[in-house]
Amino acid sequence: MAVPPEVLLDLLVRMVRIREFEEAGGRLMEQGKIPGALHLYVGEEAVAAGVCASLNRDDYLTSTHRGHGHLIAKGGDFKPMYAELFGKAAGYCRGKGGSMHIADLDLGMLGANGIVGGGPPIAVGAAWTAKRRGRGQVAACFFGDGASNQGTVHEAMNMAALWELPVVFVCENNLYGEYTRQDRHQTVADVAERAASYGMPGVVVDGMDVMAVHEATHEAVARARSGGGPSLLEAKTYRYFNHIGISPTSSYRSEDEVAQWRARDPIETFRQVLAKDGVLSLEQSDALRARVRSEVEEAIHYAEESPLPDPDTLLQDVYSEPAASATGGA
Amino acid sequence: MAVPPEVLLDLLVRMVRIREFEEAGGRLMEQGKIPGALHLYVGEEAVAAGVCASLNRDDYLTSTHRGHGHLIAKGGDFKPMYAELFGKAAGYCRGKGGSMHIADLDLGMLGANGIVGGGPPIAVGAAWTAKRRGRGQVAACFFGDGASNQGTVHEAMNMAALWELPVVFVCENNLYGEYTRQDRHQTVADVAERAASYGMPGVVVDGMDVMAVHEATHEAVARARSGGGPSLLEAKTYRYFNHIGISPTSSYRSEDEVAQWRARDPIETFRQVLAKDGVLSLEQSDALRARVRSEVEEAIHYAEESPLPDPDTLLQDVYSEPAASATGGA
Amino acid sequence: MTTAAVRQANYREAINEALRGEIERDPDVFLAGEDVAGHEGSFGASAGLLAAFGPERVVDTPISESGIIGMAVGAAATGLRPVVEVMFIDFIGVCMDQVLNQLAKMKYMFGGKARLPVVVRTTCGAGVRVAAQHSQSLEAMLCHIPGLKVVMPATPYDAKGLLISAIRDDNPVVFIEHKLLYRIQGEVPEEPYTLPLGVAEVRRPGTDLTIVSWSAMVHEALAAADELAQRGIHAEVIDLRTLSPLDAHTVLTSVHKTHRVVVAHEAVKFGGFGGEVAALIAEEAIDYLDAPVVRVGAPFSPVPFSPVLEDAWLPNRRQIVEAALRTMPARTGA
Amino acid sequence: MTTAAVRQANYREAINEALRGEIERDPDVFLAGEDVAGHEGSFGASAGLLAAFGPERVVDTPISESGIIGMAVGAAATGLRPVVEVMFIDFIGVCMDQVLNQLAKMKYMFGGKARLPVVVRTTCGAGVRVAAQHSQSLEAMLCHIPGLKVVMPATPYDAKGLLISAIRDDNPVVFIEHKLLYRIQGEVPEEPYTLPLGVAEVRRPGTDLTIVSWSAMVHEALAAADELAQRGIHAEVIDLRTLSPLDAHTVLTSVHKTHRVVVAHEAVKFGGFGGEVAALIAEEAIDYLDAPVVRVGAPFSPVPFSPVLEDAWLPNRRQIVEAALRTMPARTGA
Ligand SMILES: Cc1ncc(C[n+]2csc(CCOP(=O)(O)OP(=O)(O)O)c2C)c(N)n1
Ligand SMILES: Cc1ncc(C[n+]2csc(CCOP(=O)(O)OP(=O)(O)O)c2C)c(N)n1
Ligand SMILES: [Mg+2]
Ligand SMILES: [Mg+2]
Repeated sequence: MAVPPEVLLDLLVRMVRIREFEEAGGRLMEQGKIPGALHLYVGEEAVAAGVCASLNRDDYLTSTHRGHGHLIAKGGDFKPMYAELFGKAAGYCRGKGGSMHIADLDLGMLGANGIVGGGPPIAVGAAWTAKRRGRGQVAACFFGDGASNQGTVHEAMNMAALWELPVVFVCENNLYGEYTRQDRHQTVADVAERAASYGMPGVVVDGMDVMAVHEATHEAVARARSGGGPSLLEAKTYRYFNHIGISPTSSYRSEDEVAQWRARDPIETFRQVLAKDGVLSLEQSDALRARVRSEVEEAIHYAEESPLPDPDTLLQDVYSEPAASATGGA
Repeated sequence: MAVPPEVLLDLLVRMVRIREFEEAGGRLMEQGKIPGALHLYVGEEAVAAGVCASLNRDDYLTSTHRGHGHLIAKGGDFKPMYAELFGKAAGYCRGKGGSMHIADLDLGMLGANGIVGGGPPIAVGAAWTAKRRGRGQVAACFFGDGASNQGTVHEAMNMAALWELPVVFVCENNLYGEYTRQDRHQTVADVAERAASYGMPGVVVDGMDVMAVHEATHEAVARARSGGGPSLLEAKTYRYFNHIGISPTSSYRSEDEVAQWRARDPIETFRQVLAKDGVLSLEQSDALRARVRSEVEEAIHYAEESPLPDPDTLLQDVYSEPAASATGGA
Repeated sequence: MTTAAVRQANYREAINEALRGEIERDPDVFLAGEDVAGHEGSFGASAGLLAAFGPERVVDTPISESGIIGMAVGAAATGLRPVVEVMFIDFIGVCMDQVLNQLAKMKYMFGGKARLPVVVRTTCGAGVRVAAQHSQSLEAMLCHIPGLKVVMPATPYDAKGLLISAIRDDNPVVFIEHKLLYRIQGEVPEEPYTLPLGVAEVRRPGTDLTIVSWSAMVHEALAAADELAQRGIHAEVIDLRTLSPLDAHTVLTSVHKTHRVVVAHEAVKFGGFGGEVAALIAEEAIDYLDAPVVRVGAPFSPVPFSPVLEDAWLPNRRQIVEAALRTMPARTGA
Repeated sequence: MTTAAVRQANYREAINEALRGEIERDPDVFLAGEDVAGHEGSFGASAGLLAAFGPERVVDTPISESGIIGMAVGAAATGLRPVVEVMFIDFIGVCMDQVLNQLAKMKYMFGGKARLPVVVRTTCGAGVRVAAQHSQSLEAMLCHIPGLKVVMPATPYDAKGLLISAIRDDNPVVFIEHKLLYRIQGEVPEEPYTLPLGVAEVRRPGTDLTIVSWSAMVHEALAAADELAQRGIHAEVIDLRTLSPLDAHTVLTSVHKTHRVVVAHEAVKFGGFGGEVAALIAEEAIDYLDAPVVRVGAPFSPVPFSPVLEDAWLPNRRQIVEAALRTMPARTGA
């Protein structure tokens, strides 16, 4: 696949945007400025970026508890994202969802999800709509290695395969479900093997290599768009930080293991490739990063300054109706 | 496998017992004498018989809504079975369970189950106990082709494989889930293919051939007993009657299809083999059938005559305690 | 309701007409569930729909209830109006997460930026000898979930009008049909009509006592009211029709008039929705009460199989009459 | 409770001691759940247990809640005594069928011929900014299920004694720990002890008003009682501790004395378990009531993320005080 330079650049931008957003968000959480818990995507950027680069604005995406990266890669705007994380009225969800429920339906991003395995059945529904409309839309469905043992994932894959729905299932295999290593939660090494259970293609891809993810997705998306049905893509990847927040690691995995994966950092690797190939010099990618960083700072400033939700909005948005009828049936 | 004649006979007896029990039960249901709905096992006898012949009394079994055959094959007694179907106090469940919840824990039969996919996670638990005890017990887990799309089946197989539990998963693929043909509920032709998702052996076997089922189970059970972990056995079989009751069939499948499967009747085929091999003459198997039939009649008579439960037992058995505390917490 | 062509139809037919009319009217509406298409539904409610609308609009699914509800959530969030079936409400546990955490909460979690016009049709109720896992009335669990509406029609007329409203509503509605009601007959206009969700119906006016009920139990309440009338006690019978949102106004207005209340439902009494109704009255109308608020509901056990036990389990008109008498002066004085 | 070595411990430690003691005492007891072993539980409640008892007794599972509960059902029916964990009660929907239709009903469906000594430990509650799917209080759903017991301890002392009892009980018990309580301190004897399930505790005696509460809300009720005392109103605070079976006797005895009741819980008010308590009183003690039975509970919405909204959502002592004042003569006359 000969990839035009603007696409290569675009992949790098998506990854850098995720990295900078997440690291700053993580720090704010540890400082107690962002309330609650953030599941950060740092280390896994190549997956969201590589997948979403093949998606159009009107394609759909279901996400996980680790959802910021997916939203950013799908085109999410830093300002309403941080505002949401801060619990502000200007947030994507008016402060009601927070990190675990961040969503932008205008981008087809059907929400981060606090329920492991919650998203895949929803992706089936979105793909059903896409198929009915016949405009070639697809739905990308992200889930983790841990989630792959949840019954809903099985049900969703079976339904998508049965109806030849345009779903690209993307298993982000970061080797752990919380603190449990993959070999202690399942016997197969490759989740992609499970695709055979539904007669759909299953592919393993290096999730630290954004081009590899992009290529594999490109194929899967093309097949889905043209009525060829779903596929399962498994990206081998790694989260740098702990399950929650930015503290580096803990007893469940070795410093060594982390270091080995970090040595294959998807952003660093890719920017070296781009420099070598003359697409973007290292100085240029440094500048890009600096630009993104200031965009992050600006967005954080915006979010910090923006007003809290009015407590009177508490009972709005429960129902699609005047708020009066949203008070417990009475 | 050289099978001793008493084992061959035993297989035939199990099948004939199921057939006679079910046909008589179905008639009683259509006559309105047995209340509610019976899901009959007629046509599928070779599966339960072939599987249970490898089980010991202290092995476990989880079943489905179509559970009579499993209980009979595991050694169930006609009298408390019919009594249960009639809703009598002498029933296995004191009349509280009926067909869909018939159980005999003394035989390790952990209940028919009204929830499609309800049984497999329970089999995992029984096998956990078995493994902990270390006495070589196994758990057989029956489920249908339709059930194979339920998330619980996936979860149970993954857990059993992970912990190398002694479970023999038996998919009774009778081609339909209720009125929906297999190719309209899943894309794979062989449910056994799904075993690979859990790194366990998956075998397809002719479910109309009791010896084939028996042999395959024998192997799977031996492996499970010796610590080799679970396997998935798929038996291709067919139910002769409708989803419920004994009315022959309806629009969702052709008379022709039924006739083709009936032509391979597991009992008739097997008794011909036994006759040919000089194990049991046709007259002898006729006599066997007559004996079973009169046992059925006697059991029905017993059940019809036996008393209804005392309505005062209504609130017993909710809790393992004096009935007084079983009245809604108060 | 003044309608031109009022003719008789049963509850099943009423449901069927509502489905047919809405699938026809709105190309975004589709029906999905286990054996709803080829087999036309376990209770025949989708008879003829596959033939009329084809497999894109009337969809047989695998036995994957979580997948089915999730499919509805995803399809609704992207613009369609799914009507999905969970064959028996007893199976709601298989897909409760998708109902509780996805369907009901998505709109709120997204700050209002989603529309979830989903109807989950399901059946409830005992009395047909199918035992503990096919006979429950679990509406109380669903009423406790913000974001859902819960509808339980008692008559063919209501079934049609409320189902059409539910399908046109932009919110998730759980629509619960009692299996013993499918064959009851009643007046059902042929043309489509809507009935407002959240509005109870006074089925029988009375002055001495209010009986609040819903679904099949409404008919027991009416029978009890007949019996009470023979003793000179005039009971008002309220059919809630929609449990969430609850029409507190109609209930309280009646209590203000009668000063006595029986709440009757088929579900297990302990923790049942009758508690909510009784608590509402104890909170809002206690000064009007001349007697305890008596609840009639099933005892605290699973539904037994044996007919003799199931009949003993099932709440009925006799218990409603007894409850009513408990609220009457002669008794309350005791 | 007169015990020799009463020392301070927190709620988490109390849970941990109960688990440790029971796993040690009874070889049939084992603990299973997501990250309960290597990671020692999301809230640290199983600290040290894997090291002490090994992976056969303290078991990390895949993320398969239906599988986990089913495993408990099967293991219990065959003779073991599983204690399994569902990390947040919000996830109960993922495995509700195994709870509702298998665990709770197996004994009854089998005519009594099964013993299901299972404890399902889980956590509830809002206030830690984790939004709609990690903050719920769903006890009402579980209390409506015959066959289960439901326990919600409010103090470290109760947590230990009730958990030991739950593990030794031959019935399925859902044991719900409030996440805000893990750090509260209290007297906890080092040696094992049991507390009876189904017995409420009068946390503070009073004469003017009864406040019925449970779990974390008990502490709000006690704070409210302090405030009320400053106004000369002496509230009795009842901690139900076990919701099912409900200790109706203790509640009614108190109401007979005080004639006024507030029921306070953190769960959404509509359809919540407070309805059951209020209905009980409206049915059994109405003649003793001098005021409406007032319920305090969360409003009818999912739990919002933003702290300012979540704090507005959470029921608190102020609302309990206001509710109490609503029951007082000056107000009821209005
Ligand atoms: C139904 C459910 N069970 C458990 C959890 C708690 N939980 C949150 S994230 C997580 C691990 C998920 O692992 P994986 O799917 O591999 O995703 P990762 O965190 O590695 O991205 C768990 C167990 C949950 N949120 N939902
Ligand atoms: C959770 C659940 N969903 C749906 C049903 C209704 N139902 C009962 S049997 C059945 C078909 C099961 O098909 P299969 O597993 O192939 O078993 P078979 O009847 O063919 O033996 C269905 C859908 C149920 N009992 N439980
Ligand atoms: Mg992972
Ligand atoms: Mg089948």
